[in-house]
Amino acid sequence: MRHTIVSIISILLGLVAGGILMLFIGSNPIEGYSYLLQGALKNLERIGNTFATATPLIFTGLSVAFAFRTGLFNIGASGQMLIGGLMASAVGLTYDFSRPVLLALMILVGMLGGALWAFVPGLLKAKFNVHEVVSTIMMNWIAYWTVYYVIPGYFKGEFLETESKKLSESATLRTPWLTDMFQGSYINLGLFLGVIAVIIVAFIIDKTTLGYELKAVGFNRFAAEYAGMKVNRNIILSMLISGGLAGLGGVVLYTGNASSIQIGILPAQGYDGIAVALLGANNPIGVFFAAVLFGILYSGTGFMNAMTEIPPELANTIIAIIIYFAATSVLIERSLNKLKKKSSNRKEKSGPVVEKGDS
Amino acid sequence: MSYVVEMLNIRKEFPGIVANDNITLTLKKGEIHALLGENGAGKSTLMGVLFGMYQPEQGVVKVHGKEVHITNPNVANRLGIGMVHQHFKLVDNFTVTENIILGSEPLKGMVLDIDKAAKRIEELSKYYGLNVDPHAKIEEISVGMQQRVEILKMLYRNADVLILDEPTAVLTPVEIEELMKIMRNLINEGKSIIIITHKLKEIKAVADRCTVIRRGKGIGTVNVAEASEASLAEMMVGRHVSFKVDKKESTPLEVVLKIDSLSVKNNRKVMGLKDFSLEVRAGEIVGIAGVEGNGQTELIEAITGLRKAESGSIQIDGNEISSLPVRERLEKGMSHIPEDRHKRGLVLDYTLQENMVLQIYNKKPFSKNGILNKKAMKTYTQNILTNFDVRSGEGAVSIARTLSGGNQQKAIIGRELELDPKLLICVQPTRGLDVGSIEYIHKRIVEHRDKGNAVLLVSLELDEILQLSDRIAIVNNGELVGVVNAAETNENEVGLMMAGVAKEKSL
Amino acid sequence: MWHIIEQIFPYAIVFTIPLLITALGGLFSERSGIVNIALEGLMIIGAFSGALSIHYLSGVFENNTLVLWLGLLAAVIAGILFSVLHAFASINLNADQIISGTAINLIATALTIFLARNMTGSGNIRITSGFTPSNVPFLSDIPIIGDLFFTKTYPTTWFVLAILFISSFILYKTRFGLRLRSCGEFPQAAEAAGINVRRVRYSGVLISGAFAGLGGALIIVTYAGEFTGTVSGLGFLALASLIFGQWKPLGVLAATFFFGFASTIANVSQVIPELAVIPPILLKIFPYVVTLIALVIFSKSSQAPKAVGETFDSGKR
Amino acid sequence: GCGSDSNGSSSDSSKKSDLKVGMVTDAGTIDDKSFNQGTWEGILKAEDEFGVDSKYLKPAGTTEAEYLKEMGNLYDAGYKFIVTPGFKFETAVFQAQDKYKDAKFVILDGNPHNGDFNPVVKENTVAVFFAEHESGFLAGVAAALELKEGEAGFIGGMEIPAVQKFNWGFQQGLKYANENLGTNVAIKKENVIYQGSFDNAAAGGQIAAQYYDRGVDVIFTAAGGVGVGAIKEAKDRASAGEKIWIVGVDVDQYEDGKYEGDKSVILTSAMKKLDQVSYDMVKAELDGKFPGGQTLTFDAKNDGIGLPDKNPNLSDETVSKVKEVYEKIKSGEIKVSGEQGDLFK
Ligand SMILES: Nc1ncnc2c1ncn2[C@@H]1O[C@H](COP(=O)(O)OP(=O)(O)OP(=O)(O)O)[C@@H](O)[C@H]1O
Ligand SMILES: Nc1ncnc2c1ncn2[C@@H]1O[C@H](COP(=O)(O)OP(=O)(O)OP(=O)(O)O)[C@@H](O)[C@H]1O
Ligand SMILES: [Mg+2]
Ligand SMILES: [Mg+2]
Repeated sequence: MRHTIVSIISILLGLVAGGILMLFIGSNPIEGYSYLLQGALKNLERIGNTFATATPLIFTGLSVAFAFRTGLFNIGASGQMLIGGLMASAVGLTYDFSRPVLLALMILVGMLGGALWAFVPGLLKAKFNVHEVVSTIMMNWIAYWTVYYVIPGYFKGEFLETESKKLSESATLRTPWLTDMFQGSYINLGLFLGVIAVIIVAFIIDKTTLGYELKAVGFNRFAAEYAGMKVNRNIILSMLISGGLAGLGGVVLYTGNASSIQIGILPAQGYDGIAVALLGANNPIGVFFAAVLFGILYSGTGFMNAMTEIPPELANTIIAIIIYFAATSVLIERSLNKLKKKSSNRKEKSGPVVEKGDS
Repeated sequence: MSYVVEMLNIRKEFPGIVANDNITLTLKKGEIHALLGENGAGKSTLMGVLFGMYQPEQGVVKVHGKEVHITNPNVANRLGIGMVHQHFKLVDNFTVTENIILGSEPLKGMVLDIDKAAKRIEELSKYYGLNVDPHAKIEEISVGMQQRVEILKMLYRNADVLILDEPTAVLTPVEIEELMKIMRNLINEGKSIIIITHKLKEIKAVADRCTVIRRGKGIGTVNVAEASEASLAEMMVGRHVSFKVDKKESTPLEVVLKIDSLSVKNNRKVMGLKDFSLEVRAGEIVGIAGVEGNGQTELIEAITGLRKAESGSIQIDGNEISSLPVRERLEKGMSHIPEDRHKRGLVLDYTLQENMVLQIYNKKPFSKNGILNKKAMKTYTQNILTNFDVRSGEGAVSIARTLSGGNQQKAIIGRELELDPKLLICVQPTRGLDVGSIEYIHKRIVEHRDKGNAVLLVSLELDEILQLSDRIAIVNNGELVGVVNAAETNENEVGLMMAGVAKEKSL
Repeated sequence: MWHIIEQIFPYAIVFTIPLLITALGGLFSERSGIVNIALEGLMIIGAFSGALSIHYLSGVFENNTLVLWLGLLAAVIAGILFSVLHAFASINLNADQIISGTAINLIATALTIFLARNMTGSGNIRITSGFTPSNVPFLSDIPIIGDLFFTKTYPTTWFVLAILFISSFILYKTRFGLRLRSCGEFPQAAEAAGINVRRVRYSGVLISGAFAGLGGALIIVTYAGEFTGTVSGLGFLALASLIFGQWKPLGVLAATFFFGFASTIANVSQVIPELAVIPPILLKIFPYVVTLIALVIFSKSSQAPKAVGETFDSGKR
Repeated sequence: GCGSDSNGSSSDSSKKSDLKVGMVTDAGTIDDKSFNQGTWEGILKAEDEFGVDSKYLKPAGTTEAEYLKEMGNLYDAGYKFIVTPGFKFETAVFQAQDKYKDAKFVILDGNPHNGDFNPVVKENTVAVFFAEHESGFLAGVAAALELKEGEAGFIGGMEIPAVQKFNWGFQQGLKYANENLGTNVAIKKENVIYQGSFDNAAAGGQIAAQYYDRGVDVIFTAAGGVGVGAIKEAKDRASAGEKIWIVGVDVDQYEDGKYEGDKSVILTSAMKKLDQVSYDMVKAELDGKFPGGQTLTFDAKNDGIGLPDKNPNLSDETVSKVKEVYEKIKSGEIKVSGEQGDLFK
């Protein structure tokens, strides 16, 4: 509840800051924001596209949030996405199974790919105490170059050196009924996968002994060790799960939103995942809504540009400012506390003294 | 007689608590003034005010009769006030000299003049009999030596009012003797000293006057010569205190824990525990006495599985456990009240109910098929909280971090005793607890013994060891100096052994 | 092979320098106890303001060299100003330093392009001419060393190396250095010694802003010649070099030079027949894999400042 | 702020048209001095002359979905004449031409298709190709003529069709000059590479340095930001007195190569007149002559490619000989192949 309020306030402050920027370049913020919303939600197609944009972010947001919850900072989601996407695409381009089998297999290997990529930083952290921030950055670049050479080497598209062959329609996560329902938008089965992932991750974190252990290790590895938990194994496991989620993000991006995998790009969704996780207060449900918000911002910004003179780069600036406010939410929390105190000042004055003094 | 320092009617509040409430303390030139009070009474806070770390909400501080506003430690330094903190404030990987000059560095042009500083430190050290090597690194010298560095830090700044916050808690009796000698030297050179200590004996030994505070309020100042230990204790707590633990003769049964020639490396990768052997039987409490850092941590961590043993054997009920993982050792009936409640004892960001099942969350009824049962956790926790009088804001769902230190400790002890272990390992079980809680915890530990369980106790408080243990094993420099019967020994003997002097007749 | 190394060397150095100065900036920040993952963003800010001011100033002043140095100065100032955001969040507000850094990276990327578009009408800012490399008189004639170190050098290279040595001196020999290091190791001790920890940490972060800003602009005035809204991950690489170099100036020099040399080799490997036989993927991932291996090797003796990343709470005991 | 520079100039225009022209940018920015910028400048020129309204949008990424989304945004905002630069738009335009039947589409360097490379150009779409190989050919001839003797090299960005055709044309141009015009400018296999990106300026400089060090006199760069790095290296060397050159690409890069006042390392530039095409297409639409359903090729014949009008670094003799060659290409006497054949890479 507390986090929700802080998140909402940071969003509002970010929007206000964005509005000021709009004023600064001589545009009308109200008009700008209204076109932004229209662009994201005006009709079913746009709603579908907004969800499609949000889908990979749900996964990367979950990935980063899960890592955060277990005391790890995974900034390697980009690389994990690439490898997840690569593996899924490789399966999709190579095998000719029936659609359900093929899709299930693609999802599985994509998840494994991401997990594999996160395994290395997890192992290095657990065994050698190598900081995962550095190792995941390194793994990002290794993924970048791996895809860079593997795609043209093995899955080259006809005439195209910079991307893979296109997946056949049956090897993508798009399905006709969904596409038709949302008037030809890019919404795909990934969204359902995302919702399922949110539920599963929330369940794991809150309700299972696994989540209990992983969080304990994240909060205090010494206490976890003291209580007999296998700290190293749990660190690796956390990274595997986090990487697997990012890998799924790659599957959704490259075989749902797109039908081919491009080289020479680290997917921005990996980094955006950090922002999504922060804004969602590292809570799976929060991540879902934060991802949808990002979807709205990214998706609506084009229409806003088309209708006004506001340049495209502004949406990114607003998002960045929102994150900064989320990062500095202490300021917001402090103000909230002050407000709260003012209202209940007299009552509390003598209470805790007695309680503290007794210990 | 003029006062060097006068603290008049000081009030200092922290969020939700009045740490100092109208306290007055005066320091005469050339005196040693003791400050006494329970944990959390507000002693450190009062000294923090004098040293410029906190600003009082009310009250006046005078130095040499002049009212001053000590807005930060620099101002205190300039006024000639120095402080040695309860927890040393030394940078581990700096040298003694670097630590001492930090904040008031001598320069030669733009460059630090380390040589000049080192020379001066050497001189000071000689003059006051401190015997400190200015070029040694802090991480490489003993705790006692580190304390002298802290004292040198003050002398280097020409402090003539020295504040020592619980300086003796970490020292051997021998080192304490030396410290007292040093303090007397300092007084002879015209310095004045305020010393905080919980040990009444020490107050009697060195202090001229003693100010007592209780729950943030000043109770009074007495001339030490006119007071007894008992009267000081009564002033401090507000009721009569019995210093004795009430317990029956022990009836040791079968061997529960058997340690044989155990050697363990410490953090610096050298042997911290060497060739150590010990037995603990059911129905007895065995205390480990020793100065901090003499192998206790290595011993306990090796037994509990938190640290690898280099050689030797550890058995519980005759089963070798030295290569088992932590969890399997716990399942053999061992439980452990850890030394550092924040580092190991609690997941501070977890609720109490999550903390209370830290070792058994994966057992029925707290989980089934990997799914947690929060209801079961809650009832279980509430039971512990009532039994051990753990006070918290929201009961079982309070976040552990929000509890006071004493209540955190009681919760941990409750958790471990609730497991009803065959072997209870207690490390510093009453650290940070007030006298009432200490009495209660001691009673529970003795009860646990009387139920026929084995207890291994590690404490840096010699009194606690002497009172609670049936047998006492003394360690020095990682080696077992000897084992004595508690009933047949005294503080003096154990103190000597802690300093490494072996006892001729060994048990 | 020797000929190739000789030939590559000056280019490796040019590539190393922005990385080096940025990592050095990170060193000041982290030695003061503040993790600075915002180096990437600060470099972007530096590259942007350097390019922008050179773009504007080249119309004002005749002397191109002067304009370039003014551009670097502008980058330094902009870096400092922007790093205040990080300092404020992590020092005054006790925000999570990694999150604050991430936010700054995002802001820098978005805002610079936004501003570039609005101010110059183009998201890319090209400068007409940067510094030109030249051989150091006499020294470049020394066999071997002359070819490696004194051939085709930029004035900025010597400038940054001077900063490196001055930094090293400051860190280990001066009052400020001692205080800075103490704040990164044990801020409570520094505070007890009467040091204003927050102020020292501010200095650390602002220096990192200045250096990272300079690093970003150096890219523009030496090898790139154009601001395109990104520094292609060099800021993160600088952060990795800092850890790889064990938070020590000379270690950082070695680490960044390793990256500079390895990337240059990877870049030119395509056109060098001797190297073209190695699969290019291996050459490209070489620096990153080696870093991982090196981190494993050094992990045992990690020299990380003990208090880095922790929010400073003076009441903490 | 002057944020409205994208279409601020429309007010100067005496004529006013209600055509709204939109563009979706490809990877890279609108200011890439190449593809996006060339196309956009043509639209701006049309705005100036005909008073059309114009707008560009930058997609968040380079997937079909993102391209389509921006086209939809333009369409919904009333921009029903949409220009898309680059072969990456092929599948997106394929869908858009059906989805937005009352809009017009221009795709440059590509053919709409369904992922199977079977071109389907609907009535509301024009696909435009350039004969980059002819442009590269002319640059090769010009470079050979001007140098008479020496070595040439090529640095490409990514290995995409347009870049490849520039390369192949350039090699053929050198060969033609050596065989027919008495020059001796060789190109070696190891001096023909694709760097692999369009933005690694450092690599551009380092590779150019390798080339120059082993005796290459002129480098043809078709590599975006990589080329910028190469030009920077060339300027450094030219300042130091070396006689080396760069051949620019897409647009006249003479200005980019300037050093020491008014000298430039840009020997000439192999242009493809993107601005001309986007301008022409808008004009055709206004004149009611939109060549819907057609696949157009801009080549020497219709002056869609070529060298800059002014080439200060080329002698008059070279210029006039190149002109002759140009005429021969126009007349079909010289055939330049757009295929690799036995050329390098
Ligand atoms: N920085 C702080 N912020 C909030 N409360 C504090 C702070 N420091 C101390 N307190 C509160 O003030 C009270 C007095 O603490 P203080 O440290 O002065 O006790 P003390 O007498 O030195 O205890 P001990 O014997 O354990 O050292 C404590 O109960 C604690 O709750
Ligand atoms: N910064 C703080 N804010 C709030 N309460 C604090 C703070 N620091 C200490 N306290 C409270 O002060 C009380 C006593 O503090 P103190 O640090 O002296 O504990 P302690 O257990 O005696 O420590 P030690 O064992 O090191 O002497 C505890 O109730 C603790 O929760
Ligand atoms: Mg205290
Ligand atoms: Mg205490």
